[in-house]
Amino acid sequence: MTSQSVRIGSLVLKNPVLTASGCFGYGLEFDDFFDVSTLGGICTKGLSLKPRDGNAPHRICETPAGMLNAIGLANVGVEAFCRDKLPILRERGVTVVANIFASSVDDFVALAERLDGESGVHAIELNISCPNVTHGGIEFGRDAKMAAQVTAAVRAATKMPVWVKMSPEAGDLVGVARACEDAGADAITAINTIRGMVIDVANMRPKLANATGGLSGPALRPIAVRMVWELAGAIKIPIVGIGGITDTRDALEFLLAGASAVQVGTASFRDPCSAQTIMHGIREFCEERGCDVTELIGKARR
Amino acid sequence: MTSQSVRIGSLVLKNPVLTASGCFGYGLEFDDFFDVSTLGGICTKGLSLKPRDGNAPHRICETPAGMLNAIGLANVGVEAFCRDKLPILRERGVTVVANIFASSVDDFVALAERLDGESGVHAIELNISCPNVTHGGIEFGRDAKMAAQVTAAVRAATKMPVWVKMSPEAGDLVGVARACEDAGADAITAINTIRGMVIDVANMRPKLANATGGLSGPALRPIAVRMVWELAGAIKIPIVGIGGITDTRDALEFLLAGASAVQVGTASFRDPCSAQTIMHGIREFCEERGCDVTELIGKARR
Amino acid sequence: MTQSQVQLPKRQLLQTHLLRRESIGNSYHVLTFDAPGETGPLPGQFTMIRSSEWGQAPLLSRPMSYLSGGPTPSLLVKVCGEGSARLGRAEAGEPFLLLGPLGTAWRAPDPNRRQILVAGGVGIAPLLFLAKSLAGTGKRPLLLYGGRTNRDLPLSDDAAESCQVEVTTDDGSLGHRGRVTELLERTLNDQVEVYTCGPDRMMAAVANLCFAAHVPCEVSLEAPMACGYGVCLGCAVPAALGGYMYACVTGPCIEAKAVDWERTHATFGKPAAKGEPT
Amino acid sequence: MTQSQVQLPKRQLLQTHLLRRESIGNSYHVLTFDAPGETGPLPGQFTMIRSSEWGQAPLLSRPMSYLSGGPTPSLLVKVCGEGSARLGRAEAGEPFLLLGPLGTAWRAPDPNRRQILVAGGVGIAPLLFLAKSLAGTGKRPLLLYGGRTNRDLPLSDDAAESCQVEVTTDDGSLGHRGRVTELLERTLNDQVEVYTCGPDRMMAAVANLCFAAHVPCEVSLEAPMACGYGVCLGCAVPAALGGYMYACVTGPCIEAKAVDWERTHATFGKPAAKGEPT
Ligand SMILES: Cc1cc2nc3c(=O)[nH]c(=O)nc-3n(C[C@H](O)[C@H](O)[C@H](O)COP(=O)(O)OP(=O)(O)OC[C@H]3O[C@@H](n4cnc5c(N)ncnc54)[C@H](O)[C@@H]3O)c2cc1C
Ligand SMILES: Cc1cc2nc3c(=O)[nH]c(=O)nc-3n(C[C@H](O)[C@H](O)[C@H](O)COP(=O)(O)OP(=O)(O)OC[C@H]3O[C@@H](n4cnc5c(N)ncnc54)[C@H](O)[C@@H]3O)c2cc1C
Ligand SMILES: Cc1cc2nc3c(=O)[nH]c(=O)nc-3n(C[C@H](O)[C@H](O)[C@H](O)COP(=O)(O)O)c2cc1C
Ligand SMILES: Cc1cc2nc3c(=O)[nH]c(=O)nc-3n(C[C@H](O)[C@H](O)[C@H](O)COP(=O)(O)O)c2cc1C
Ligand code: FES
Ligand code: FES
Repeated sequence: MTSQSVRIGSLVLKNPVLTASGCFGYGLEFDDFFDVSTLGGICTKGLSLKPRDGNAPHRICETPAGMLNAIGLANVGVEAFCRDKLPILRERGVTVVANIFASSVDDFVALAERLDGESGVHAIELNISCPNVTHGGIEFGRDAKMAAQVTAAVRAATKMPVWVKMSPEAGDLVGVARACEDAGADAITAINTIRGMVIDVANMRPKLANATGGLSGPALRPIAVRMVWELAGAIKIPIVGIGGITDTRDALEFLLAGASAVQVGTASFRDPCSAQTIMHGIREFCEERGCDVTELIGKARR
Repeated sequence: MTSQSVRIGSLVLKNPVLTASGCFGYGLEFDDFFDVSTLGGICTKGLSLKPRDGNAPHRICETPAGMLNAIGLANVGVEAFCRDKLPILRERGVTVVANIFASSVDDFVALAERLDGESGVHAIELNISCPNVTHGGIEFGRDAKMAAQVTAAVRAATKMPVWVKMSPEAGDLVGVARACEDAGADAITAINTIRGMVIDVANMRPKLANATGGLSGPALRPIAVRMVWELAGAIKIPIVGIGGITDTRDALEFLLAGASAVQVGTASFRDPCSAQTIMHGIREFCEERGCDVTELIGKARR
Repeated sequence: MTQSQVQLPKRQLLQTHLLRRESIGNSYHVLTFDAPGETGPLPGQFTMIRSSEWGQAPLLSRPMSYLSGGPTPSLLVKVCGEGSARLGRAEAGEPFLLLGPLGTAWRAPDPNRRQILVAGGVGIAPLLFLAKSLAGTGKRPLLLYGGRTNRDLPLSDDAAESCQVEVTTDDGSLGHRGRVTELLERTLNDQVEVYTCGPDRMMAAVANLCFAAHVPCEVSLEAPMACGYGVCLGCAVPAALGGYMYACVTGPCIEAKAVDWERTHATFGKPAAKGEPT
Repeated sequence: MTQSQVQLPKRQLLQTHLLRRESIGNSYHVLTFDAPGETGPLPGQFTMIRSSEWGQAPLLSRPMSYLSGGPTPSLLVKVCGEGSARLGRAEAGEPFLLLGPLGTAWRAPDPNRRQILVAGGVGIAPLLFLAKSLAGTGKRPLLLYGGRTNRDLPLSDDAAESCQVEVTTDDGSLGHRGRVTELLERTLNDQVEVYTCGPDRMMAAVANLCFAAHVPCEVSLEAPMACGYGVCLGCAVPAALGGYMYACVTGPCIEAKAVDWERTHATFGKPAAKGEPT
């Protein structure tokens, strides 16, 4: 018997596989497919204080082995989430990481305080790296000082574990992560998307109404693995790896590079059961080797 | 008849298609395939003062729609280039952009001075963005001040046009490019590779001996197009676009985004004639529309 | 009867293989799959389809309306890009993944009205499925079918079995020369209802005629889709009530009135935003 | 005769299609292509192959030694990853791009010696090509052919036509149980010369035996390749004289002495560098 549970700060996950924010809705769209409570956890679509409509279409387009999205953080808002979605998730025993987004430190704090009272939320993930909004996205995540400020403020506002999601566009990724660690973050999620653009050559305009969108999917994976590898050599708090994971082998790359858990994003689009399949795959890999999953973490570094 | 010639500072190119540094050798390996003097130009493998052996193998590995390389700037050195390669290129009438690399400002200057006397070199491209060497690579390209310092020093040392090749890992790409523009650069080449990593899950080690390598190929293209788009909105000197171009449509994306010329890199590996095919393709596109190629530059922005 | 009252079949990711592919001209193909014991799709629903052999590029599945359901469901594919080109050269036996049935079905036809189906090109697929399901009820809808040329009217012969067919082409190479809306205008009255699928601008024009004539009109939305089941929020379509609805879950089949056609044109048709990312 | 004296055929990117694919067991396939009027490859040369249908992933062509040349050249493919798996399911008619012939050919055999060919698994391909070209000269080389099991010895029957074949397997399921080098040791004398292709460690062991016995030894290098024609500098192999040589242009066929086998193991065999990028 191998143990699959991993510890992210004070939070113990059943297994190291979560689903990524923005790629799994609110976890309630999967009833036809599988029982999401078996996963290590789910990250909600990014929640804001008020509901948001999101950007004008076209919002997505495909790229070689990847896709761009400029959803613009469309979401039901934290109130509707707590009222309509969370009770069902709680009842089902789903491990929920609330991904939150705001354009000011005060609003981040308000979101954290709002969620702090809610049982059923197991951790808060700060999206300080969204490339698709005018204010409060990527600028927090690019700058070590601002990232630390948001982290410290949220840290003070909640008893829950706080994960901070890195922007790969930070010039000094390690510096930003260290600043967040020092400011009290419990874990670092790496990475969010990198901004890209596709131009429709026939009509000579960008394909997305927003012009640019965040690149996700396998195209991004080597960059994400490298960043996790760098972070694992620089910080002590756990890393949650993410970026282009589509199968068990991909997920293992992140664990071996030093991530304590992984998130599956874009892959869920083409196969809603991706995360579950990967969860089983990692267990089998461990069983074949007679090891616990924690023994894999960072093993490529040793 | 459409005109295909484009102007990059004081240099007029026959057409907007060049081959990228490190992906076309010294331009002498293509005799079996096509006449490289028909191209807008070729960028040499990065030249250093002394010959370099490069990194230990494995140096390359494939990724989804891309590849990593950690060649480590293996090259014959500037002397052997001038002695053995350049005379042949000159005789054939090839437009040569000498890509140079050094680990100090002084060495960059020495390289520029060495090449300044050589007829047959039409421009110098400063590689201040190589991710695969310990000193003098990416650190110049990440920092606006250092980038400007190198540019100004080389500018003062040569009469030739100076192109500066951007690192996509610069946190403030536009800042770096502006600094280079102010320091006298004639053009900005964008972009070099982004560092990535692949882990061999079976033996639990990075696939490359150098651990990380630069990501190139179509996977990178949306990021490169976005960066060219951003630069085109921020600087006045011409931009040479590069990153994941495999066919005519891809090249047109860069021109429409604001590049005055493009470079074809990784695509040459699987088809040595890629650049030539793209050159013909762009001409046809212009002929169908009855326009000169210069009319396409930045058209998606207007 | 509103959409929410229809019990939709359970969605699943079906691992199957191609039974056969029939080409129609150069650009159209009917693909038939093996799906024994599956809950069949309803007319108007779609599937997200990928070949297991595609690897990582093309990355995403492609949305395709069902042309027929049952144990051997079929799709009508128009070749227009990388994914559809691969579908158009797939051979029998190739392994495929079909996520479906997805989205809303066509609103159940009103037994007291005659159904007018307005199709543009490959938009014929979900309408033909609807027509065939009507055949059992003894109904024979009118199909107004438009294309650019006579080569853009796949399955028009097939359609004649279940529908009264009238065809238009832009170049007059088959049927009436002109727009499908010109035919529609003459047939609208309070005894009919309209179902339409085709290019956005065609559907908008159809919807406008129906609004003016107070005729119920149902459209099938099209938008780029990454997931097809409501989680990526990529397939936004401007809603008449403000904000956006999602073509894959609120649609694809929906009352024309629910769509904000002006904003749809504004966003889909107009040159995209310029300048820096917003 | 040194390599530089051999006039190598002109390289080109051949657009062709698969004529047929024959499976050998589960993991090996012989692929035959149509190449009328081509300058044929010499034994030991290789091609960079891709299907035109691969799109952007797999991105690069795969290096494969020619198993035979002429107007219908063939390759022996072992399925081990994404690219070779696609080759292993390609159907006749599929369009392919073959860049070749690339690299150095085997050194011309010495008429005064007997040729011993030492093959490991799929390494048989360039050796069998060599053996067949020898057949015309009335020579019948000795082939020592090793594999893990009897399923890892493709074309061993075929080889018997042009060679005297002795087989070894790690598990004894066919021929001698043990290593191919055990057979080789007994046959080395000053009347023979050795050509070898297989896993690096096998070739190194073969080379060592030959050095000790002062027998000429020619190896076929393997390295990951992006271009195959000398411009990417990806295929570096440590050279005996220091620095690196490039498997695609200095090789693949080269004197064993030119290779620094110690550094080859040090870099290829050892766990990759740790810590931060250097
Ligand atoms: C609900 C629905 C039903 C559809 N039914 C059919 C059908 O029955 N038959 C048919 O031939 N086509 C149908 N389409 C359109 C079909 O999905 C696109 O033609 C197809 O995705 C194009 O893919 P491609 O790889 O060939 O083109 P590419 O341009 O290479 O595709 C690139 C990306 O853009 C997306 N895309 C491109 N065009 C469209 C489009 N028009 N609509 C949505 N996404 C697009 C693709 O899915 C892909 O992610 C339907 C679309 C929707 C939304
Ligand atoms: C000169 C030469 C001749 C060869 N001849 C043959 C032959 O006749 N028959 C045969 O079956 N194989 C041969 N190989 C090995 C063959 O190239 C690899 O098995 C093949 O590239 C694997 O590709 P893949 O996509 O299946 O594997 P993947 O692991 O998915 O490939 C990923 C990447 O790694 C590269 N790669 C993986 N394994 C190797 C390897 N062993 N050598 C070089 N590159 C590798 C691939 O080219 C690709 O770029 C030869 C290699 C070389 C260098
Ligand atoms: C359609 C879409 C929407 C996303 N929305 C969010 C979001 O709301 N909050 C967030 O932190 N990340 C969001 N992301 C980023 C993902 O969580 C993830 O970091 C990124 O997609 C890389 O992982 P992947 O390649 O596995 O998708 C979104 C990604 C996609 C593709
Ligand atoms: C194998 C390899 C070697 C390279 N060597 C150099 C180099 O010496 N100097 C340089 O400026 N860029 C070098 N590059 C970067 C390319 O010139 C180019 O910027 C990058 O590959 C992106 O373009 P592509 O996707 O078209 O390949 C190299 C790239 C590759 C793949
Ligand atoms: S396609 Fe993903 S929400 Fe509609
Ligand atoms: S494979 Fe490119 S130099 Fe050898």
